[in-house]
Order: sequence, then structure tokens, then C-alpha cells
Amino acid sequence: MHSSTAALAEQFDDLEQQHEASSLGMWIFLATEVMFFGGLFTAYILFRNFYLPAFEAGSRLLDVRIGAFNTAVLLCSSLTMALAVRAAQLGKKGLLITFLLLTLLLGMTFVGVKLALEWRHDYLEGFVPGVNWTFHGPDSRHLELFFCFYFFLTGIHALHMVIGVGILTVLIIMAGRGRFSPQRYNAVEVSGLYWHFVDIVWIFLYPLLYLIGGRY
Amino acid sequence: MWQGFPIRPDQASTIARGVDHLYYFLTAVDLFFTALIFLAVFYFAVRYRRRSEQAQATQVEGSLPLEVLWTIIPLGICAFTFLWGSSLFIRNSRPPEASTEIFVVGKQWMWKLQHPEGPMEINELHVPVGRPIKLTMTSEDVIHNFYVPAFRVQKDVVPGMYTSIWFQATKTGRFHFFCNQYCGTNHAVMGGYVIVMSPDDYEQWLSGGIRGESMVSAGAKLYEQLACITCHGTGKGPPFVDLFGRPVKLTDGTTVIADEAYIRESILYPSAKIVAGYQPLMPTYKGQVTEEQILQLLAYIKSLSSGGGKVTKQWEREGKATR
Amino acid sequence: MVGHVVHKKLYILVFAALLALTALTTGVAFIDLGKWNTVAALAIAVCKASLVVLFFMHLRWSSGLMRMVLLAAFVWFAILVTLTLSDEFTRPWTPVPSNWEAQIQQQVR
Amino acid sequence: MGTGREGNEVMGTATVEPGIESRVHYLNASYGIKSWLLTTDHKRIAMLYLASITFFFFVGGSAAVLMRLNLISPQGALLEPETYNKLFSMHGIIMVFLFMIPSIPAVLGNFLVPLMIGARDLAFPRLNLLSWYVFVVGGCFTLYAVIAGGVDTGWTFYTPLSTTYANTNVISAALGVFIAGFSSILTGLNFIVTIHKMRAPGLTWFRLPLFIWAIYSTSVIQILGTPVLAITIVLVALERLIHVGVFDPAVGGDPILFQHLFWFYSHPAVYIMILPSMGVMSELVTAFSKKRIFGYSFIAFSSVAIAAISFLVWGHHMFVAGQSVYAGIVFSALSFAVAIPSAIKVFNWTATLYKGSVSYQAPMLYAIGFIGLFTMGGLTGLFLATLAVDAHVHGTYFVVGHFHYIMVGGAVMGYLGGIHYWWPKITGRMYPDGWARLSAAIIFIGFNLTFFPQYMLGYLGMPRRYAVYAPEFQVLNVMSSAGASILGVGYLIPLVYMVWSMRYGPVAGPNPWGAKGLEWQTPSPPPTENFEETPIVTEEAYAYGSEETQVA
Repeated sequence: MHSSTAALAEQFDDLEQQHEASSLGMWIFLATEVMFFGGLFTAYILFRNFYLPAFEAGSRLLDVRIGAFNTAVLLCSSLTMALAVRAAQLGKKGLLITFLLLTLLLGMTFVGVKLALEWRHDYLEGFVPGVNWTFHGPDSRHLELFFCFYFFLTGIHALHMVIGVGILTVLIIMAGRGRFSPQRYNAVEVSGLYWHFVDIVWIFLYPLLYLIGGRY
Repeated sequence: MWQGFPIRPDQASTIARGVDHLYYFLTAVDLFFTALIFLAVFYFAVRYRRRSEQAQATQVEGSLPLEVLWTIIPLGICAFTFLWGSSLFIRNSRPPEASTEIFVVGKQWMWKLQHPEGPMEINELHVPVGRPIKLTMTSEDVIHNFYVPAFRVQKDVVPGMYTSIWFQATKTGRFHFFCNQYCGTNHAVMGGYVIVMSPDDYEQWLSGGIRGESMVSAGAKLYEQLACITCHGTGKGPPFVDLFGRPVKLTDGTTVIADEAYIRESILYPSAKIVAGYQPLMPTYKGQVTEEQILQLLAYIKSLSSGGGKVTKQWEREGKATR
Repeated sequence: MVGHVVHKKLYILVFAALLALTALTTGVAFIDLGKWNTVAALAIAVCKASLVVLFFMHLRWSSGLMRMVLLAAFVWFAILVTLTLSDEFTRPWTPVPSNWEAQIQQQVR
Repeated sequence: MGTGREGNEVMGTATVEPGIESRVHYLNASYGIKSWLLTTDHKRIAMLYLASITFFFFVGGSAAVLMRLNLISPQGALLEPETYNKLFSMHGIIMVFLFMIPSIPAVLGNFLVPLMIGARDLAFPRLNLLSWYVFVVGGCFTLYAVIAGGVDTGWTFYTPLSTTYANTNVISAALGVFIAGFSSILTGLNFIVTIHKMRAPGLTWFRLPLFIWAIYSTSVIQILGTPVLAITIVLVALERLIHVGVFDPAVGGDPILFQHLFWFYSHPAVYIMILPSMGVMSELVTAFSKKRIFGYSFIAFSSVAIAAISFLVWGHHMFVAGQSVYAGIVFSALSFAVAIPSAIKVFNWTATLYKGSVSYQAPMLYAIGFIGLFTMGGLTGLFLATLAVDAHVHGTYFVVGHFHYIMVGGAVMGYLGGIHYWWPKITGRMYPDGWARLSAAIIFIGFNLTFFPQYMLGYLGMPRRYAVYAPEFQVLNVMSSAGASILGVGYLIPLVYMVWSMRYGPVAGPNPWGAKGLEWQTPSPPPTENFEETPIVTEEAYAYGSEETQVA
């Protein structure tokens, strides 16, 4: 009883209301994220239809192995995040910290692979529009447009990952100080929602950028 | 009557009158409803003013028939206005087949206008009265807008694509045209005059001024200068005869119509679309040709076509007949 | 305690399904299905996203309100795409009224 | 709604209650700058917003005064074209993003949403404070852009002018807009969760004040529209940085796509500005005619309908932009559709006066001004939705006149009406009613003189954003500039007497207007926790003429 009153912020009447409010708040925020990425996806759909051959050629220039690997990494991190939320619900502090740490490591793996392998490779090959663009194939300007999209989409996604990593760090510190309980784990839960959403964005980016380019 | 205090610009094109009629109709609707609301508010305000602190209001919570009424009536007016406005717009959007095509290039902060027979004008456009004129427009830098209030026409002038408007002047005189899309520092002075002349005066103007060569022959000259002829005249590249306005089959199996946008793209970015049966040999001409020169090449390619180039050809026939 | 606790096994099952679908979509990309390649890739992506949303994000056990929020986001995204493309894809069309020539004659006169 | 206990004793006797300093309320609960800058009390945050947007209003307003002064003469009376362009860009950016959009939602909404629904605070008080800080940071970036030499793209940031050709501080101005957008998103999110989850017992959706319906609809637009503007702004900034991007024709990008994405937010944003004002109207019209609202559900649903349809009409900003004729027709039809719910609202407010007991204190004068000006602004919207007419007046002063009638004549009038109406609740003190009525009259007259000539200028074909203009337009421009000076005075008067009243105004009491609604059942100014105990709602909104009118 004592812990449940301490867990309740003064503007709420009960824990159920507080829990519902924080989840709803995060879902609404995710709706804004859908629209944020939505603007970019709209543009991508448009130009992909206009310049299909160039976009397919661009897609074939990406390394599908790295894409698939990173997809698996992100899905793993989603699993560990879901398990972290479960551990918080059950009040298992050690397990919570373990799963949060795993999620953090997987998230950093994703960003690391992206930076050190993919983008570095693209830079060396001269595939970075505006910064180092040396490609001289057929229809190179529409290919450049494709790579604009590639970097904007994956870049903004990676930025979300970095923010997620920051949130996870804060969560781990809070969990270490014993700030969560089965009554009060909203912060873990809504961070989980955010993390899964970033995963979902990648679930769409992977086929849109890497796969549908006539690889057969 | 309204000489000193005009309520509308000159009606100087075939389009103007129709637009004005619709405008008057809308003004009448506007005045009617404004008066209705003002009078109702005013009447209620006086009639039901609070005469003492004890005064009671009579509670009326709503009325479905009234709600339906004031939903249906605006809806009807809106539907009617929409149909009127849209049909007029569609009619005003498509130039007649027999239009004279004048090419317009906007740049910060001036207008370059070129007549098919050659004369190039800056911030001035001479046109004959009573003949449909189509302006094909593009921009060298930012988005501009070509706006002639007296003709009730305007359209944005967008870099990288062609837009067009048309008009047929109904009276002679000087009419202001403006840039109506904010385009930077000197936006406000990026305008000029359309000078509408009687056909005789126009012919005189055409022959009097410094005659450049016609768009078509300038284009033909470029065709040789830029050595287009070495490939497109020999079969190494696709030929231009009867090209404009026709479908073209590409190597990737798709088909495009050879319109202005396609030809412009093929000059500047030859590798974007490769015609089926040809090798991607052509170098880019980006940076080597100006927007005006592209328009000249376009005019030349159009002139080689019997169907799609009808606009230019017909004009040339007329032009020769009157000269 | 507040909120729904999901069994560990279910999470692992969903995760296995997600990995399998990833393998499937990657494999399909190397088979020539014509335009169906795109359809398949997007369909599988939608399946994967639904799994994440329903189980990992607990939407299955959440109130209708959260579903409404998600639905609204996708409806609004659809509005953005549809109306934008309705312009971009119809730009080359030019309207030709049926009795065009006659009307022009009338206007000219 | 409780017993109306406190409402009874003060009706018409505004000075009965002894000094408000003897009681602990949100203003005197704690002192010191820190207690304000670290507050999580929605009422104090509303005050922080009030101070910041008032500052931005007068900054943006002085830009407008300078512009109108310049346009007295066709050659431009005092400014270089560059300066003029920077002024109108600054006027637009500041007024739209830093004044209009936060005006009613962030000030009155923040103050009133919890009070009106009987809650102790918003759902996320710390997030609420964060929104204000985010807003201030956004404002600072914008001000930096202004001070560092200005930005000259207009508030619309059209590409490729903004991405390639402008030599001004586009990136910092764009960042300012981007950051201020997040503030708007967070505020909307907070309101939606609060309205869903924190209503007092018995307060069902159809018992909510219509102001809450309006704020809710506004929040939906903020949530779903603003992110698209954010990504668009990011794309513009990126394109400016790396000189290549998705709006760049050189790589096959499309500058018109920018306009689609921009207006997808920026048209609904017009409704972010006007919908809350409409909500305020419903409160004012009922309170000052002592009547229930005419057609509650029609007004409520028209707010939701406006929010939804507003997302389908953005293409009417692009009828002559090179958009396809077919899309133009679709957008024209949808634009007419959004006129209907607005018309329904105006008719219902007018009908609410019928058989009322109408009094003319200052807030009501603002309300009546709103109805008149909004009607004139809304109806001229029909001209712009009509394709053939828009093809002539698009981008002219007709458009300038139209949206100022909506945003200044409508939204600002509603904002001022709301501020006057709730001022006694906010500060516990009354302003001088005579001065307030005078300023309402001056604003109404000055406004019409400023903006009505602009309709006529527009049909005559004067393009907007012109630092110099053709001599044939001078007479109307001089009229407009004269009106602007009157309007400026009209806006300064309230600033003076409102500030004066905060210290010297007579004590107002909890319910000086004898109005209904939960916010009037708690003392003025309200205590930090809003209500001594959670109110229980048993009545519809605006239950005038029920049990308590016999008093006084």
C-alpha cells in the first residue's frame, strides 16, 4: 500500500488512471512519429514511381547481408525489450537490468554496423550525395536522389536509435537505484513502446530500401 | 462610372468576363449572408438586451429543422459555385489548338519572352489582339509566377518543368503583368507590360524591331552547332522527324510520350531514358545550353513533326499568309 | 500490479515468427515475381509490424482508445499519400472538354 | 454542477469579497523566479506562455506596422526591398508559429482545460513545462535568425528559394519553427490525454464545455499535422546544407512536393488558430446571453468535422502552382466542404442570442466582433476555393485580406475576448470595463479599415509581398495603412489596462459574470490544486436558467 501511494503522481486519482494515461500519451507520440516518417515515405513512394529503374539500381548497390543482419539484431533487441518490460512488471530487478543492458548492446550493435560498415563503405565508394558523390553510371542523378532518400531515411532512423540508446541508459541507472516496482514501471513500458516503434520503422525500411530492387 | 475608384481590373481577355461574372455572383452571396448575420445579431442584441439584472432568458436548446436548413442551403450554394468555378476553370485551362506559342523564361528578377519568329523581349510582351496566345514557361532559378490581372490568368513558373497559360486579348492597350510568387529581393519589380496591338500594328512591330532569327531556325542552327546532327541525323541516335507528341518505347520496356518535359530531360540528362534499340552514347548538355536554347531546340523538334508540331506549323502558315 | 503480463513463451514464439518472416522476405527478393515482389515484401513487412504491435507493444490487451490512435495515424498517412499522388500522377493529363472546339469558337466570337 | 454556492453570493457585486491576498492561491503559493521557472502548475505555465507570446505578438506587430508604413508610397516610403522582405518573413514566422499557434491553446487551454474538466492538473505536468522551454528555445532560434541579419524567404519557405537561392539565415529560422513545432505537439498530446483520462466524475463527453471540444479537435490537428511540417523543414535544412535533396530539380526532385508537404500541415494549422477561438465564442455567447447553447451537438461535431476535413483541402494553396487540373478539382470540392461546419457554427451562435438576456460587457463585444469578422473572412474563403476565381486572385492581396480576417479578425478577436472573459479568474482582479469596450470598438474599426481595402486591392491584381507597387494601387494602400495605425492603438490599450489591473483592479470574486462551468466554481485566482475537492458533475454544460438565476 505504501509503495502504491508513493508511485502515484498527485494529478492522478489512481494507478490504473496513471498507467493508462502514460501509455496513451506514448501511443499518441508514436502517431506523430508515423506522420514524421510518413512525410518522407510519401516522397519516397512518389519518386520511386517516377524513377523506378534508377531506384532499383540504387537498391541493388546496397548490401543485403548487412541489411538482413541488422534486421535480426533489431528484432532481437525488441524481444529483450519486451522481456525487460515483463521483468519490471514482475518486479525482478536483476532480470530487468540484464534485459535492458542486452537491449542497449543490441541497439549499439545496430548503430555501429550502420556507421562502421555501411555508411563508411558508401562514403569510400562515393555514394554520399552532396558530400562525396563520384558515381558516373547511367542516370546517375536519379540514383543520387535514391541515395538522398537512403541517407535521410536510415539517418533519421539511426538518430531515433541513438535517442533510444540514451533512454535505455537512463532506465538502467533508474533501475539500478530501484526506482521501479510492479506498481510503477510506466517509464520502462513507454520506453519499450518507443523502442518497438523504431524497430517497426526498420521493418519497413529494410524491404523498401534493400529488397525491392529486382535482385533476382 | 467607377473610373476614379475601380472595383475590377480591365476586362481585356476572353477569359476575364466569365471570371468577373462568377466573382459578382460570389460577392452577392457574400453580401447576402454577411447582411443576414449582421442584421440578426444586431436585432437580437437590441431586442433581447438585458434590461435588468433579474431578467431571465428563455431557454431554447436547438432545432433540428433549422440545423438541417442551414446545413443544406450552404451546401447547395457551395455545390453550385464549385460546379460553376470548376467548369470555367477547365475551360480556361486548355489552350485552343491554334494558339501562337510564346516561350517565357523567368529568372531573378526579369522576364525573357521569345516569339516564335525570333524577336526576344525583356519584361515586355507584344501580342496581337484577337489571337489566342499560349505561353510556355520555365524558370532558371526559383519559382516565379506570370500574372496578368487584366486577363485574369496566372500560373507559377517552376524550375525544371514547363507550365503554360493562354489568353486571347480582346482590346488593345498596355496591361501590367507581375511576378506573383515571391522570388527574393527584387520580387516587387519583376514585372512589365503586355502590349496588345492591332494585327497590323503587330506586324509592323514584328518587322520593325531588330529581327532575330525565328525560334525554329535558331533551333536548327543549334542542332548543327552542337553536333546533334552527327548522331540524330545518321541513325546512331533516334531521329527527330515526327517525334514530338508521339509515344516512344524505351529500353526498360516502358513507353513515354515525347513531350516538352521528356525532350528537355533528354537534352540535359540523356541517360535518364534510353530509347529502345539505341545505345546510351549521348553526353549531357547540362551547362552547355541555356533554358532559351533548349526552348529553341524544342521549337525545332516540334517543327519536324506533322502531328504534334501542329501548333507551330499552323502558326507559320498563318504568319506567311498575312505577311 | 497494473497492466497485462504476457507469458515468456509467447514472446519467444513471436520472435521466432519475426525471424522466419525476415528470412522469407529476404529469400523472396531473389525470385522474379514481377510486380508481385513489391507486394510480397510489403505484405510481409505489414505482418511483421502487426506482430510487434499486437504482442510486443501489448496492443492486443490495450483499450480501444490506443487502437484508435494507431488507426488515426495510418488513416492520416493514407490521406497524405493519396492526395499528394493525386496531383503528382495526374499532372500530364490535360482536360479536354467534349465540345471544346465549339466553345472556343463561341469565345472567339 | 454542485450548488453554485459561490456563484450566488457574488453575482453583480464584484467587490464584496475582501482582499485576495489573504487566501493562498496559485499566484501567491510560492515566490521567487525559481518558483515560476520550475513550476509544474498548469496555471503558472499558462502565465509563462502569456508573457512570452505577448512579447512575440508585439514584435511581430511592430514588423507589420513598419510594412504598412512603407506601403504608404508606391516607391516604398522608408525601406529597402531586402528589409521589407525580411520584415514580412519575420512577421509571418513570428505571428504564425510563435503567437497564433500557441495563443489560445497554450495560454487559455493550459489554464482552463484542467479547471473546466475538474482535474488537479494536466496529465503530464512536467512535460507541460518542457513544452514551454521547448517553445522558448524555438523562439530564441527564430530571434537569432532575425538579429543575425534576418531571413527573407517568407514564412512559407518555398523551395528552391529557401534551399538554394536565399542568402539569409534560413537554417536557424527553420530550426526555430521545427523546435516550436515540438512544443505544439507536446501541448496537444497533453491535452488529448488529459481530456480522455482526467475528467471529473459525471463529466461525460456531451457535458463538456464546447471550448474543450474545440481544444480537443485542435490538439488532433497539432498531433497529426505538425510532424509533417517538422520533416519537411528538416529536408529543407538538409538540402541547404548538402546542396542536394528531394526538392532539388537538378536530381529530379520536385519543388512542388515541398508545397504539398508544407500545406498538409499549414492549412490545418489555420484551424489550429481558429478552432480554439470558436470554442471561446461558445463560452462567451452563452455566458453573456444567459442561455444554453443553441445546437450543442452540432457545434461539438462541427469542431471535429473541421479538424478532419481540414486535412483534405491543402491543395487549394496550389491551384496555380503547377498542380494538375484534376487534383485542383478534387481539392476545390473538398475545400467547399470545410465551409459547411464553419457556417453551422456561426448560425448556431447567432441563434443562441435569440430570446436571451444579452449584456454587453467587454468580452461580449469582442465576441460579436468575432462573429462579424469571421463571417466576412469565411465567406471570402469561398472565392479562393472556387477554381476559376482563384486563378485570378491567388497570391494577391485578396488572400492577405482573407486570412487576416480569419486569423486576426477571427482568432485574435476570440483570443482577446477569452482573455477579457477569464482575466478575473486568472488574476482575481477586474480590468476597467469602459476602456475594454473602447478598445474592442477601436480594434473592430481599425481592423476593417486595414483589411477591407486589401480585398479590393487583390481583385484589382496587386500581388502580395511587394515592397513597391504600381501607382494605381496607392489610394487603397494608404487607407489600409491608416487603418493599421488605428489597429495598433487598439492593441496597445488592453496591454496597458490589463497590466494596470493586475495590481490596481477591483477584486473580481469567483464568478463575476454569473457564468456556468466548473472553472467558475472555484475561487479566483484558483488554489494550486484547483478544487478543494473533486467536483461531481450532474448537469449539461451551460445549464443557464436552471436553479440559481433567482438570486441577487
